[in-house]
Amino acid sequence: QDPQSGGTLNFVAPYGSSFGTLDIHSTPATQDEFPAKAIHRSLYDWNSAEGKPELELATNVEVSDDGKVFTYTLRDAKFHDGKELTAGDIIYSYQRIAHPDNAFPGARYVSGVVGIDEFVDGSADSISGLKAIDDKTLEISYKEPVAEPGYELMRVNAAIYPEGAAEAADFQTSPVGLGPFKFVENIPGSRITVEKFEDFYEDGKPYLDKINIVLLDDASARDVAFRNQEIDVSVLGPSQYVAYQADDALKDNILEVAEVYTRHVGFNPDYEPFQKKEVRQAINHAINTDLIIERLVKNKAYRATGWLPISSPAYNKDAVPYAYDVEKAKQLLADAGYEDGIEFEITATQNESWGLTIVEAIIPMLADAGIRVTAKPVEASVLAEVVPAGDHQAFMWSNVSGPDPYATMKCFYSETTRAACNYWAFDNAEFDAVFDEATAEADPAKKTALLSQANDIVQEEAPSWFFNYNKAVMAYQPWLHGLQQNATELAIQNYEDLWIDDTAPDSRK
Amino acid sequence: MTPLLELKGLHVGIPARRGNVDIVTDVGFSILEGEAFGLVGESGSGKSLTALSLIRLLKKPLKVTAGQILFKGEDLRALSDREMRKLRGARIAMIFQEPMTALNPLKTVGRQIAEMFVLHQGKSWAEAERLAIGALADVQVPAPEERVRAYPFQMSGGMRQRVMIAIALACDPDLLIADEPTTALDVTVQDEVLKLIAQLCSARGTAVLLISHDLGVIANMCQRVGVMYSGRLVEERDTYDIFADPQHPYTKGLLGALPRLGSRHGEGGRQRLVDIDSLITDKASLLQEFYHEPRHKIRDPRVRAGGAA
Amino acid sequence: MKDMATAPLLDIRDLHVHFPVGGQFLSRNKRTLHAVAGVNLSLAEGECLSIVGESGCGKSTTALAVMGLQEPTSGDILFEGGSIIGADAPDRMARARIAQMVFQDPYASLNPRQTVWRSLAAPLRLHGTTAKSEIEDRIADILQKVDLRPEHAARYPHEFSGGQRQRIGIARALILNPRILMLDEPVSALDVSVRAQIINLLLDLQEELSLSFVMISHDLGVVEHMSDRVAVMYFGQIVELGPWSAIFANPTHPYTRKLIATIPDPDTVLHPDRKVTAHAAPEPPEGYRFHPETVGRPDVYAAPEPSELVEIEPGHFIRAQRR
Amino acid sequence: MRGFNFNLWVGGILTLVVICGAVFAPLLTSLDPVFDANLMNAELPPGREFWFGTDAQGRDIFTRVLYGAQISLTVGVVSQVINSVIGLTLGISAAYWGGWWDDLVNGLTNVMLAIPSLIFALAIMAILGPGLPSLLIALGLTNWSWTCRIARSSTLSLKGQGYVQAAQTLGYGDIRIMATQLLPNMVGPILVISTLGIGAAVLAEAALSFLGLGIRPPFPSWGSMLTNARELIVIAPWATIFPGLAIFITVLGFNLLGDGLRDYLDPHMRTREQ
Amino acid sequence: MLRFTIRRLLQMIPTIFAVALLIFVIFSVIPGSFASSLMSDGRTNADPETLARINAEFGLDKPVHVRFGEYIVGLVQFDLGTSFRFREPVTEVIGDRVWASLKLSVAAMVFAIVVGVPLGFIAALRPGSILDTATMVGAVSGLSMPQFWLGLLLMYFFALQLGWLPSFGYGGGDPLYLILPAITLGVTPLALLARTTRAGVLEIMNEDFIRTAHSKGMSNARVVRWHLMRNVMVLVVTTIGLQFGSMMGQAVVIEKLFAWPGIGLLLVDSVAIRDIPVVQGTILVIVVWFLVINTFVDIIYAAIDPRIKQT
Ligand SMILES: Nc1ncnc2c1ncn2[C@@H]1O[C@H](COP(=O)(O)OP(=O)(O)OP(=O)(O)O)[C@@H](O)[C@H]1O
Ligand SMILES: Nc1ncnc2c1ncn2[C@@H]1O[C@H](COP(=O)(O)OP(=O)(O)OP(=O)(O)O)[C@@H](O)[C@H]1O
Ligand SMILES: [Mg+2]
Ligand SMILES: [Mg+2]
Repeated sequence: QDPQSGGTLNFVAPYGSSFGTLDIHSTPATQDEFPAKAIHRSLYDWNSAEGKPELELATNVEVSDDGKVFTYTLRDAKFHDGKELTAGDIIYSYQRIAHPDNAFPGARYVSGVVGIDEFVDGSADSISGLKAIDDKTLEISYKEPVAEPGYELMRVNAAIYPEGAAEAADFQTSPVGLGPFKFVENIPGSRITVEKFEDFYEDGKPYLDKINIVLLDDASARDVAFRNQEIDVSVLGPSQYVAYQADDALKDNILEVAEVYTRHVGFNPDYEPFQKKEVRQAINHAINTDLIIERLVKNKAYRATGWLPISSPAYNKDAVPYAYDVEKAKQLLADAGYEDGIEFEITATQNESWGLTIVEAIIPMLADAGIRVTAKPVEASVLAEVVPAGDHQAFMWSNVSGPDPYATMKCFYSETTRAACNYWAFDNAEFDAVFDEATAEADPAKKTALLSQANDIVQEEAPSWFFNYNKAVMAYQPWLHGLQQNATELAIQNYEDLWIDDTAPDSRK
Repeated sequence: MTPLLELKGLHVGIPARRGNVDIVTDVGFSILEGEAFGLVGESGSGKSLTALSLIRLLKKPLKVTAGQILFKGEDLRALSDREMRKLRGARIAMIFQEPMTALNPLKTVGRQIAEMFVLHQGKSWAEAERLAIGALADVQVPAPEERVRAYPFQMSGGMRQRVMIAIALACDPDLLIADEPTTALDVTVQDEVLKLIAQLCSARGTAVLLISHDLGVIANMCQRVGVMYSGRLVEERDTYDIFADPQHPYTKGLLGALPRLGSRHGEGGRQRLVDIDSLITDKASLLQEFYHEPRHKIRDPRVRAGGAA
Repeated sequence: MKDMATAPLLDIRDLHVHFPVGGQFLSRNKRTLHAVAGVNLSLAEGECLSIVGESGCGKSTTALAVMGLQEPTSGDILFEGGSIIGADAPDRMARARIAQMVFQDPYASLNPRQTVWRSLAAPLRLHGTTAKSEIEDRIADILQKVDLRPEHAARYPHEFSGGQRQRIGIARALILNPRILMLDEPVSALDVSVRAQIINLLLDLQEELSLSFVMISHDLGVVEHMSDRVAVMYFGQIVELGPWSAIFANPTHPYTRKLIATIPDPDTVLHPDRKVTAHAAPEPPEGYRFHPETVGRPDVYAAPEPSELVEIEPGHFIRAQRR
Repeated sequence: MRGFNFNLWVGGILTLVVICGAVFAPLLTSLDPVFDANLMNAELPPGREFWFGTDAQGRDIFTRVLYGAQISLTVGVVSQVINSVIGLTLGISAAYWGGWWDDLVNGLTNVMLAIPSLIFALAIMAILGPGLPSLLIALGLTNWSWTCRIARSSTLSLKGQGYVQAAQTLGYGDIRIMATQLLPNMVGPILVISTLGIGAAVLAEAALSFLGLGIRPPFPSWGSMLTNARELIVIAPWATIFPGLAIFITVLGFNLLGDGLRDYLDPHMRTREQ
Repeated sequence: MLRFTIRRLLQMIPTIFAVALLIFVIFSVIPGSFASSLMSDGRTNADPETLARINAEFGLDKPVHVRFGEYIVGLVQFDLGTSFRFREPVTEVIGDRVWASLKLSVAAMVFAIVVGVPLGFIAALRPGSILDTATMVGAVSGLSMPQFWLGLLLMYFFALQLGWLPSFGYGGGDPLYLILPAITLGVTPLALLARTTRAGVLEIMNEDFIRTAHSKGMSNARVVRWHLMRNVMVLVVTTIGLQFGSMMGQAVVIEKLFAWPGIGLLLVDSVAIRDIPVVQGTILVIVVWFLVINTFVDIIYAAIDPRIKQT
């Protein structure tokens, strides 16, 4: 079936009940990406089919031999206000992101560029590593060699604004970008509406005339709304996953993808029992992880072996997860000197996929092995504060583990601080050696192999109970086509590829 | 001469499947036109119930269980509710004890008086409110033109009771029932209000049924007195006779128990008062004994006009 | 009457009690109500002094001030010559043994959650009588004095009639053997028959225990029956004060006369000539006049105009203004 | 004559049933609400073995509802006791002593009334973190204003009563008067409002759970059971129906009991019995 | 009347300041921060430098008393600070949402009044009847249900099973979307109103002045119209005011359930992500709403009840 143009899409933004600012540079919230993805574009974009970043606003990039200088040839593209894209717009956008007055999350994407330090401390007005050779040619120089700048520059927080646009008083209320859709209206707390941008740089796209991005974070309400055909897509939780699979009318329109998140219970080595590897392994053995995934998570997840997820290029397909073996667990505990078992507290949020629901399920299992666990519920914002601070005995979280395996594994490097992302205060000489080697390695394939090896060490050391890699599941109405299997975040779609067919109800035409 | 109101064998009680529980038992008396009849008795003796049963305002579950209530020869118990309503307020009016609560706090007193004219005389509101000024003037409320717009809370107890009187007398009733109209008032105010009632009623020829437990009030106001005790009428006489020569032991006790002004003589020791309870050793026989005391004895009040103040 | 030369048992000197009224946040009509405006009274040992006057004239407030339940605005109250208010006043405990009070409403004056026994025993314990037998004796004794039976002690107030409650109230007031009893309308809430019993009881007790009474009432019949001396109060001030016989036989102040005249008296049926109003109104004393407004309503929010108590015959005072 | 007090009886019986369920939970079920979880039994419908079915964790809902009664009653009763203690202490002392203390308490009461208690509780829960002690504190600190008002107005009216004045003249100390003369005589209205308050606390627990700030799992609280099972409503409706019913019946019981007590204690309201 | 109104309005000020102080203190000791909430979904890794920068940008590194001082200075100029998340003045953020909340509250209250008051009246006129019993049992039941549970049931029934009404959201102002949330929110005040009205009618019926009215010879209907109605209204107006005033606070749960974009939803969200200026502002608005409504009720009260104005 060929794509057809026209129609309205009711897309859903499920991660909160409001959109924050429309200035996407300033917000790292996933929720804010839903409208931003329609309105804005970045230099790179994620290619879901191939699982890697690719050039978006440039037609070509030349990399210097030392891997430090990237020269981009920009494509012909127009902003919503009719302005032509130039290298100046990109430099403007990146300097805005990095500007010391702005506490923008994207600042670190350009923190490796030459001249950034002078810019940040105020001694320079511009970043010297960003150069416009001409209107359509941009040169970015890095301080160190960079394998793939796309992993960071594809982020929508690094979107390209027309030069000076953000200084306009009404930018907040009517943002301008390069994206396939123009901003139309924002009903705070309810929805944002965007409409087709006729001058979008890809021919024939976008297909849709209009998208309503509606806010709906309550799963039950979303369920009703989806069944009621009020929305065209819905992100499903485990129980709905089962219900939808069991429902003949719904089961054919479910999209699944292995996302790059690892769900786990991290152990804090400051808590004495966790200093023993045997204890950590014992916990991995004491939990019937497969059963939880099957019965509680309803198979809406993939069993985790080590840290790196299935969709990671460095994933070890042959790795075997810790087996469920209570006796072995008891044995390991005894070996570590804890014949009478241990007790500890897991700090977790209410989240049903990586929070208290799971903790509740492992409590009786661990009890069988003599491990007494209590749950300490916290709010998400508190979890994100206590974990980097190390104020816990153990924590349950879902952490990004891709798509870039190098950035991911770096978190286990002993020099990475806890406050950055080494939440386990992981410090293993063997690991460090392998990782140093990977850092120095220029050949991508070998680098990947080394990272895979490092991942195996992490698995063996068991700084966490490795639970699962998320399987993101989205239900969509039968008339919707063109959804992509985005492993970085399934709900974030390139709207320009979506289209609806004639079977759509009248309200979508 | 037919009496204005005649009660015969009135029983008030709570109807029950197995026999009624009577609270007021076999009460009978009559009131002549223009006469003031007093009802005394201790608290709970059934004075109020007797009065309320006359105008059918008893609250559930109380009911008149037997007897006749003849008003101008017509039995009120046989009237329909609608007919009774016409009579109520217009022909038989009532004033209650608590002037603080008997008036609607949210309406001007003028309005509350005017209601009577609208209800019973079919007047328009505008006209009725004008008449209300006159009614207020009749009860000697100063500056009635302004006072009609006042709310009850803006008036003293005595003023409010005057307003109640104005309401009661608005339609020139034949009978005014006043149930302890002054117990809540100060002595000096009580005196004024009582004088007002006496004066207005005698001017209009309205008969009064005055309920009180204050013998002094009854003595000053009424030509005849009925004494109630435990739901029964134990003595009913001319006022003078009852004070000069009480017959029933209860009445005697009542008079003896009262510390009366001017009853103390000399500097010497203070006498003890009569203790009724010690007189009444056997309540049942007390009631029995005087049960057949001649009642319904009607005398023309004008015959001994000098007897009362 | 007792010898007045020695210091009186109780001496109220120039008592003022003012209440702020309308004192709401940001409201402008804040005023001061002069509830008691300069009262002087003294009470002799074994005497019954009555205060009469219409509602709101400050009778209860005066009594409350004596009892220490109401802070006086100014003035002094002396017991046997020593001040019982202000800085060097005796504490609550000592004060409790000086004067006790019987309240008007027998229904509100007993704690419905306490048995009679507790109501009577608690003050005894508080004042140091701890022996159980002694407490029992005292309670039995006092109940008998007020004509109640010892077994009544186990009951709760709601199991008693109004008259019986008033007896309990009196028993409680007497349990600490106070010197003075304040009676705030002790019988006005009671039925005629019961009223007589309580009056008799009070008279008996006074003789038996040689108590001193301050009685507040607006029932002139009761006042005449019980008092040695009578004070007539009118809007915060005493307008006439004298032996009962003088007040009732020779009321001089216009307000007193009015008060007596308006009492509905059954005897007027029998003796219409005995009305006070039958006598000619007496003249004010030489050089004085009565306040022209004394029979209307003075402004209670202003301090009263200066006037003084003039002795017109021994022990008989009336309030008048100097001409 | 006193007729059948429908509210009091029905409320009393419902409350009694809930209390019995809580107290005798270990006798009524042999299972453990936390540790007897078997994921193989997850989401079984009600049947002979599991009367109310099982939840997503494979735990017996009947057992959890019974043990949940312990938690709900604890939440309701303890938080209400805290409320009553605060409200009574402040209300009685403010009215008794008056002056600046009264003004202060009044101001505080107004502030507490103006901030919706759910929002206040939400804030306290956010500070203390979810869990039973926090919940008790949050609900105990936020609902005393009505009790305080009632205590204050009762004290104001009782203060003028003869027996309170008598106690003062007999030499009783202030605290003793408050404790022996004032407090026992406002038991009626306080009991009524406390009974209603218990019901309200149970509801508030559910609302806070819904907002993500409830009790610490895995202990069964009805609110968290309801919230967690909400998404199962299509595939396992029993997991929501029974805890929901339990809340409903408990709160209904306390509300009826409160109404019944009010009717019983306040003769003015005894109109139903005509 | 004007003086009365102004005085009542001025009386609100100390309460507002006390509330401002209280919530400021509470939310300055709350764990978690806006910066930490940004990384709470684990999608980005912690970045201490950015966190520090964010905290500095919002002035969170200053001592509490300084911040409170600044807050109060802003408050008297009707400036509630700047939202962390929206990067807009809080007044604007709230302004965007407050209409939705108002709409919901008014609709719920209208529903509660239109149904509750007549029900209570009818029930009271025949006490003990089946209708009375049913109304009262219904009312207690309405008060005994978790609101979100009721909302969920309604949602499933009317939106999913019957398909009559949309299940969630604002619908850009389409009144159809208002029905379910308004009914859910209105149940509690409805039940309370029915009960108060009934109790009020029964209470007033026992008043002496009603007996006076009967003694004047009025029919029952007249007594109700001339003497009962207005006096009952005095009682009912208080309940209406209290309920209406606290409605914005109550609406939190309902707005969350129905994704109704009011300030209740904004509040819950903002607490979760620690957008403290918005939290403070929202609570303040809810409190001011409560105070204003109650002041307004007092004024109405004074208009109906002549006794009030005088004091
Ligand atoms: N609704 C009722 N049900 C049962 N008994 C009642 C009811 N109303 C009044 N009574 C009783 O009827 C008796 C007579 O009451 P009534 O009001 O007539 O007395 P009263 O003589 O007017 O007394 P008071 O002087 O106190 O007004 C009292 O004992 C009272 O308890
Ligand atoms: N606590 C108070 N606050 C304000 N005003 C008061 C207070 N107590 C008494 N008053 C006022 O003081 C005046 C005197 O009151 P008091 O109770 O002494 O009168 P009373 O002579 O005992 O009257 P009654 O015969 O009615 O008992 C009255 O106008 C009363 O309203
Ligand atoms: Mg009576
Ligand atoms: Mg008094």
